[in-house]
Amino acid sequence: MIHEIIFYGRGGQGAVTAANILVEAAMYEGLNGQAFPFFGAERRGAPVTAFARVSDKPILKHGMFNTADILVVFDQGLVASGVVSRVRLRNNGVLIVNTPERGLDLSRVASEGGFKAYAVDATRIAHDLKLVIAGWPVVNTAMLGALVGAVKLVGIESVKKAIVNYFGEKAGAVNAQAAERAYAEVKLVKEV
Amino acid sequence: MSLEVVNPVHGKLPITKPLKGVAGKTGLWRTERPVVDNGKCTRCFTCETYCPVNVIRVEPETGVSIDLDYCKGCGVCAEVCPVKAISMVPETG
Amino acid sequence: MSQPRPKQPIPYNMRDAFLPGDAACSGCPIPMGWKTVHAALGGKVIYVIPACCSSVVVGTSPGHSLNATVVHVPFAAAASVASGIAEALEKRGITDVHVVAWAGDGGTADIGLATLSGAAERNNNMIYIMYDNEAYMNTGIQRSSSTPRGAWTTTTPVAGKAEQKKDVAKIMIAHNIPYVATASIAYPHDFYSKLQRAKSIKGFKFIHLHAPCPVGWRFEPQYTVKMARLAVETGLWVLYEYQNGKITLSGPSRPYMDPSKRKPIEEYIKMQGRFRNITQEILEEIRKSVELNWEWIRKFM
Amino acid sequence: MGVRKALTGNHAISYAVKLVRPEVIAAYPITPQTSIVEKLSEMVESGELDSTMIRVESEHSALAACYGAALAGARAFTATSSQGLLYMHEVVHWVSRARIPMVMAIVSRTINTPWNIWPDHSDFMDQRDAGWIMAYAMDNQEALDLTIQAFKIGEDPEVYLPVMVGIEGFILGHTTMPVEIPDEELVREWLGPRRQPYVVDGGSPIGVGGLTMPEETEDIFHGIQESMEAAKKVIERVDKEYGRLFGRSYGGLTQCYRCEDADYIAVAMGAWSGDLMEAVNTLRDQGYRVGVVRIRFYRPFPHEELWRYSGRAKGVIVFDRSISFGGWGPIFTDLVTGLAAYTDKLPALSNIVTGIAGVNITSEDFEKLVKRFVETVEKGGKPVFFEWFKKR
Repeated sequence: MIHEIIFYGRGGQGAVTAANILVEAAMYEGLNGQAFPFFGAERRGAPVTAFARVSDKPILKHGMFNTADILVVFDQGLVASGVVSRVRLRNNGVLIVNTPERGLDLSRVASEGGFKAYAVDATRIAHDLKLVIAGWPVVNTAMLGALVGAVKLVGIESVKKAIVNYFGEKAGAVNAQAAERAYAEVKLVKEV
Repeated sequence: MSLEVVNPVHGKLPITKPLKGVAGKTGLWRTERPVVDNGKCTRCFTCETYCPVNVIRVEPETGVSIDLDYCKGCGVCAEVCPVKAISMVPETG
Repeated sequence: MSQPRPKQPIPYNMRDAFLPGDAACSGCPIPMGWKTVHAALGGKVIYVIPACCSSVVVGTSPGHSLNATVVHVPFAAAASVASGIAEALEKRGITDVHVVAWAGDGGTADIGLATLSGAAERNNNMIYIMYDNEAYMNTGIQRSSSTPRGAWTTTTPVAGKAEQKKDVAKIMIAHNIPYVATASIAYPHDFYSKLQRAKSIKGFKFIHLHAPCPVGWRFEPQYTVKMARLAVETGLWVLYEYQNGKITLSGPSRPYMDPSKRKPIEEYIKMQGRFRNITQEILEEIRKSVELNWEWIRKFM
Repeated sequence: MGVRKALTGNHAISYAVKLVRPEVIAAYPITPQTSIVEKLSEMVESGELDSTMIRVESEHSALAACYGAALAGARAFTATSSQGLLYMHEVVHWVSRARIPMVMAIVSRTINTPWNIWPDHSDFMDQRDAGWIMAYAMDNQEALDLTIQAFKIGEDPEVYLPVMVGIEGFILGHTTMPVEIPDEELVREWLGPRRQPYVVDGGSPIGVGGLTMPEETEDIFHGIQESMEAAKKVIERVDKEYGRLFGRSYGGLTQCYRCEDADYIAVAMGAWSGDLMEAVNTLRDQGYRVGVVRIRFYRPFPHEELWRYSGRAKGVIVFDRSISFGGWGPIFTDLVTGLAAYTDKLPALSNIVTGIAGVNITSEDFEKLVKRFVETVEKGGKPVFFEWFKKR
């Protein structure tokens, strides 16, 4: 079973890193994976996408995609403003949004059919854990935790291990904690 | 690290070895030949030092000898000789 | 301050520099330079030669006239290929071989300048010798940036070159490399001692060798040495060494610090057919640039 | 046994270089190659990799420095893309004609102008006639494996040619995948000592590349052609040896994917061959007997393999990610020429040039194009011979 995932964030929020860590975690579980940035130049603050594929079979596809099984949005503003409608969710897809709200406005989400919407307050988790760099809350690791909380692609332990491998012992521990909290806190808020 | 120089199985290589007369018997290019007066010669080595064809040998006993097979007859030796012991004469042959 | 010079004649081993019968034009200064290089560095030299007269002078396959290793490289690549060779030798623990980039003025001052600059900035271990015959002689006497003002070439065929000669030694001094020198084929002992000094230093060494070309400069082949000497005696070409922020004037040029000791530049200019159409105005400009050059040198002494 | 790491295609190549440990690396930054040389610089500066890094001032000098190092008996590596590759093109020819093995990675990106950093095969194909062995990977694992094998292939006395290994920028270059990194000692043991036909180290005075008369020069160049032919066997042998030692074998000059019993053959090179294979899987499910032959080595060109797989096919469709302006796609041109050497009854042929300048081609696109081709032939129609397929 192949899962195609799009991470939607702003430049500097670490969407590409999240995709890479997911592949690393998939690798620990003997799965195949692919992670890539949008092919082009990115600028800090501008909306960015990162892509991942996870599968139990060899992945032959390499092309970019704009229809995903899972859409992970780092910033609810991107949902409300309709920026995320540049990509579409497949039928029975999953949307995971970083937001303190439970009542999400999903009118501007593009989808091929029904989908489930999950929410997690990754910004609060980041603030609680003092995961703030240059004034920006670091939400990517929390969103990874939320992703595997909502869809059991890989186990949270693998995600935590991959995070520590990426960030090193010290920064890795805090980020792993963020992932673990989001994993526990992510909630299904709406079925469309 | 170790290195093995092994001949290729196919094809020739663009390599050369030091060789005398790569441009042929360059003495044939000459229109004038140097003639040495070894009585005048002081064995100062100036002509040998400058000879652009590397055909002049100065020996303390015998003086200057020139390999005319390859001397191109440029006349530098005659020009630089401080005692004018070398003169250039037209090739007649 | 002057430095002590070796007084002995150039060693006999210069006889082994190359084998007679090469493809140089009559009176060519290039092989004269090789004899001195061989005398100073011995036979364990790897010459890296880009497109220039020397690529033809060494002769045609299956042989080459130089009694050393010769690597022919693309026009703009002498310093970079030499860098690669030098680094590989270092890695292989070979320390008794000298890498000499031997390039003309075109391959150095024009197409190869960026490459030269790169290798100098990296301080790669080589002696770079620019033999300067002041034009693209191999392709038939076209203007280079090292051609002097007023000189006829086939690409400055009517009025002569309007611009002045590029001073590559100065450019190399600006690179803060460990050793820069100028030399002349008329002064092999001076050139020899400079090579001796260069080989004792690790890093990038640059020697700018003045090498009059009878064919391109339009003079009789017997005057190659005379012409090179006149360039020094008129003060047009100054022999010096640059090390650690200081210029040391070399013996043959020392008298000409005093302008009154210099021969008139006309003596040099008038002997060469390439300057036959030179105007009084350009002659004055050349005179002025000679003065400026000496002034510049004095500042670093 | 090796370790697995999640690596981008560029870093997979850097790791391959680390295993080989060439004495000299020289490179100049260019998008999308840069992260190869950045990673190697990091490895060298941290002491992880005992190579000398020459930080050159241009690509021309990058390859020239590698040429010098390789002449002097060192294993040498460089990497570049697009404009950089074009800038060094003169030296590309120089190295192969000197018969000096070395390895260069090409992280493909199209050619300016206009500015465009996205991948197609134009830069790689531009080196077609330069006398290098030209390999192209489909994924990051293969990029690593090919880079290691490239040293072995090029240094074989049957071959003695430099080898370039291509991957698409971004599609592989910046895409992270799990990659198995083989054991360093085993790799170096397998590679053995550096081998080359002559060496420039001052040991004995030789000349390299001096003026040579026409007939002799022709002999030297003809030797390259003979070695290209011999390289076909060497490439296969190296692939098998590698498979035995490291557990991965790809099939030599080409990879055949569901093509043994196929009536129709689709041909492609590079990462998108995988998307094409996906499309073929879907078409097989729909009853179309289609297979893929993936070009792994563009030079020497696998004429014979392509004949073997497509000689009995009803149709062959070739996807080229570059164009010889005024002609057709280069893979197609080579393939048809090769088929003509074996038969005067050619199968139905079609050349699709697409994915130019980084245009994203998906397995759905391939599915549509291959299906259209097959259906046209099945209905007795004449398929389009050449089409530049644009997505809008």
